[in-house]
Amino acid sequence: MLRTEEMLLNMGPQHPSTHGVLRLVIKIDGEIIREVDPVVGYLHRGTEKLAEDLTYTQIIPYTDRLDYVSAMTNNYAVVHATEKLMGLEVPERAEYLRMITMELNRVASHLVWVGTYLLDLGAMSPFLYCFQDRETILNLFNELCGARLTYNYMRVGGVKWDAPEGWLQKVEEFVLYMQKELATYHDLISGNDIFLQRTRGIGIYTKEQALSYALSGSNLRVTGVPWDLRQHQSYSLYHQFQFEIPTGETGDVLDKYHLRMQEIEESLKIVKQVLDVIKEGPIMGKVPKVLRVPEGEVYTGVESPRGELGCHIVSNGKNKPWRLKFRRPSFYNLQILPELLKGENISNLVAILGGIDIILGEVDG
Amino acid sequence: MDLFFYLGPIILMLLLLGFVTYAILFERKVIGWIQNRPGPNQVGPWGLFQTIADVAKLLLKEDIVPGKADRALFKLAPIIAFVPAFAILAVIPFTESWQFGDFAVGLLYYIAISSITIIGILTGAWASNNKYSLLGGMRSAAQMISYEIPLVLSVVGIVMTTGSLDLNDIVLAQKKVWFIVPQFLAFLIFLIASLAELNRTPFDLPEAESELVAGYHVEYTGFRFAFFMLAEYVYVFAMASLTTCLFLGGWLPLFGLTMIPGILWFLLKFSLVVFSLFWIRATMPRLRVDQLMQFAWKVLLPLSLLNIFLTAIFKEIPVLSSFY
Amino acid sequence: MSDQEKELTQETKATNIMGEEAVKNEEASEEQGVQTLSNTTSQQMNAEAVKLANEEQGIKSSPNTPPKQESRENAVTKPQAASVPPKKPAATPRPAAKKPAEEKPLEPSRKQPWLDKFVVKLKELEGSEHLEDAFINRANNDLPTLVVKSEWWRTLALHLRNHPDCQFHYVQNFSSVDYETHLEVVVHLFSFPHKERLGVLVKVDRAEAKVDSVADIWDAANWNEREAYDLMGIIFEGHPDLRRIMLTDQWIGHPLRKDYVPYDEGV
Amino acid sequence: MFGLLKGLGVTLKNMTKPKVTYNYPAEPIPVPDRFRGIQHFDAEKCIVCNQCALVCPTDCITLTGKRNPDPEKKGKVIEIYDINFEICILCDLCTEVCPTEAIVMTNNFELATYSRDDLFKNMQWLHDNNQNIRQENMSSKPPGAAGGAK
Repeated sequence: MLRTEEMLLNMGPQHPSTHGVLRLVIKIDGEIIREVDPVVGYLHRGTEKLAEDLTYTQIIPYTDRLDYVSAMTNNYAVVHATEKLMGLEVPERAEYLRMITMELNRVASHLVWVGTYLLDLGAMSPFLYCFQDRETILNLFNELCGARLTYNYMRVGGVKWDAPEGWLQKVEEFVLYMQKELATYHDLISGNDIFLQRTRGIGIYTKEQALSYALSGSNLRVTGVPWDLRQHQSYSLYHQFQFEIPTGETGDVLDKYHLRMQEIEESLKIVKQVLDVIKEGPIMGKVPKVLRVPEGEVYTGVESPRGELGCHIVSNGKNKPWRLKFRRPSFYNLQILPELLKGENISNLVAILGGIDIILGEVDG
Repeated sequence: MDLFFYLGPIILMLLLLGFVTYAILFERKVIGWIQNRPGPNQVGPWGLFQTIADVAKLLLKEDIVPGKADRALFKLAPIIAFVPAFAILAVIPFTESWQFGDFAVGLLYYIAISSITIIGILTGAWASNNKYSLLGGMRSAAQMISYEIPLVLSVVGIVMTTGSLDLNDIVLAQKKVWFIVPQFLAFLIFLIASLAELNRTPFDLPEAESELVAGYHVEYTGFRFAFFMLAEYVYVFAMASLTTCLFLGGWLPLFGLTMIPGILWFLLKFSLVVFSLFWIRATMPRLRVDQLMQFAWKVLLPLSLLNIFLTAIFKEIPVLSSFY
Repeated sequence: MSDQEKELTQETKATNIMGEEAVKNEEASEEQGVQTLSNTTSQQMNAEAVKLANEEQGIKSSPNTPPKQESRENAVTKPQAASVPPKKPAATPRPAAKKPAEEKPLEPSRKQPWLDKFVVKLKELEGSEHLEDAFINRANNDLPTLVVKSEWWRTLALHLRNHPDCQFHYVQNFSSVDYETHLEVVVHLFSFPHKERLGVLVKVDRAEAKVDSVADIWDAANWNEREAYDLMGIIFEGHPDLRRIMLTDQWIGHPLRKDYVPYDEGV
Repeated sequence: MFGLLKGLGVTLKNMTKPKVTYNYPAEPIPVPDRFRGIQHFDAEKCIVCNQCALVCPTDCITLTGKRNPDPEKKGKVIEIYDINFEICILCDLCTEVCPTEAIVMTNNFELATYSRDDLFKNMQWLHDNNQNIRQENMSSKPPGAAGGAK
């Protein structure tokens, strides 16, 4: 009998496939994982503490830096919670613009996921193809609000910029282009036997586990729970539009891939519908010059590409929040990782971790 | 002849270095084009000096030996890995006359010597005293040993047809038809197995950067690292040459275009093989380690045995036997 | 006033953002500009400038007080004395007493009947005297909210998770607030079978911030309790692995407490 | 197996597509007008209202004013105006609140230096940064007004 020994392997915080500064302390037996302890907090910037000293307008640029892949949704989360507490009316055009940007941002975010996930699995070209299409979206955002990642676009009561001339046309062109382009992705990725082999049957968890770990977004939907805040706790004007909530069947990573590809389609559909009804109009509601939010407490969740992005605000009636807490979906989703990795091969680690789709800026707040 | 005997290897070595330099550039260019970008284009016209600059950087870098490493083995490993890679080139017939060591068991020599490299890799992996490199080294040992078997078995069919292990004879036997046609199954097996032997995507598990950072050479820097890279690309050179000789008719011309010299034909076919290696690399994700082993033992090995069996049968069938 | 200046004023009014303060500040910093002329570094000057300007606006100089508990509830509850169980502490003033001018009879919330029934059932539970309050948070989509004492939290959590009438399997949000008088663990739950949302506010003593862990009831609470411990200093008893999660293990203090002062070795 | 070939087909097809990269340092990157770059500051227009410093989320703006040297004029003139680009996040809030458009965004974004101290930009530097000034600064203004949305 050979003498074997368990090895303690530190994966991260600098590692190519931990998607940022996540550290995983892994106990391995050969290449089989026995135990995983995720260590987070390397990117903790104390957003919640900082927010206590900032006015509601000033918080918005900070939210850009939480989930930096879909900053529009973050903007919206805090703006939405504030508006809820103040009982503000937001003009229709502003809400439509918000929806267009949020849905485009979801497409961009899922494209990043597909690209980086394939990169984790060792394929390089899909990554660059995804980034090319994402680039188009970022350029559209750049035209709209002057930044490619840190948008700082939404304001309490509306949005900062109206769409520039011809912008909506460009969005429509992109939507039509992207709907066709998805076929190329399926040609390149979905049929690839190696990809199927790598992703099929790994990272499976049950519905009960998913609920207990409070997973949200595609990580929850993949277990077959059709739970989407855009429909079930409708915010903005989503109730006006038709879209499906794709759910998974087997719950493995392959399912997540297909689910996110379908979500891209659905998002494009929503954008298309919004473009059909958007009209000229004001983009800012009637907002007092100094935002003083009435005393009270509010929690609202919005559907970010990663799941339920919530914002819990406690206000004492001043122009700064008494307490602001973000329910960060990546933080919740990452918790299930040790459960999933027990007994898996180390090559499955990246495949499963990638499948969860975490953004470390968000995990660490 | 004596002069050639001594100078030849030096010329070959220089040629080889030239090839490696431009193979790396070519690889980056091809992958760049596939990904809608120009590839390296800053150093020199069309980026021609990019690799030279990279090599110069590697040579100028500080030579780091990790404190906990086994110093002697750590330094020895790149040499063990590189020398066999260079030695196997002796038997490759580039043209009728361009061959350094023409002996009867060339193919056997090639396969035997090339498997020594794995010892170098394993030594380097172990001597680094790093967990990632150890995992990479173990993977690469398992992988290379497993894939050597289908690799060898796939060429048995050719050996049976020609009745010789001499690469010259094998090339000359393809005057009528290249072996890629009658031995297509063998060609597929050989191509896949050689990809695995070369540790290239989709079989680049030993250095899978998304899992093991850089695999067996994670602790190597500077010149020692360059040696591993060199060994890898020399193997690309050797394997592409071997594929050309075995399946694509070596220096033999196509459509009777004999006015084009043999070496050009060789280079053309050779470049095609190299290009397809790069092309596959740009497209495929990486296999998982257990699937990789299963693939070798459960798919490739039976298939290559089947190929031997089929070859033996076809050789006995009157009409078909003319191809074999 | 020249035409240009007029235009400027108009523009200022057109913007939504603190237009009028501009003029006030202008006057405020006029004095200050003279004062700081003799100062040496621009940073110092700026600090003073901002401070003065802030005083003018009443942002920083006025003491930042925590939201009043009663008023929070009042703002969001409607007068519903009849339906609220009698054990509710009498200390909670009615809105009528507080703000008579604004008082107008609100429509009963659509969630009120549900909450009333729910509370009646909760009363049957052991230790239900710890239920301090139950109200509807109107601003928050009529969210039914319970206020409980920390002793009862674990019993309540088990009930909420397992009882067939509740089945709150899903933790939407797990937060904590420092009210200076006490701490509060805020949990927002969702029940998939009943499609109900529920907010639970667990009052925790500030000096001895201890509350039972619910990490074994909801897996999602595990890291969230670690986060609350790390940043708010609430100790969750019975937690399997109560370590700091965001900050380093050597960190001193709990930053989200309102009285937190960064520990600096140099000082 | 067929899927693998399909994928190879996609990559091969992409080889002939036009390149999408920018030849960046050699050719400037085209940015839209609304791009949020380094601020341009015009001391003439500044009324020392302090709003930009107040609204700045990172407190990177330092400013002081003094009495107008011309005794007949009311108001104040700016004396010191610094932006610390080590912490400035180019969030655009300062230009948004500025009532006189004394501080506006430009389309320049190249800030890299070898020293952190170089990132501390004073009024003169900000004033000289007058290329590619953003045309459209306040979209909340009615369309057609100066600086308003088009």
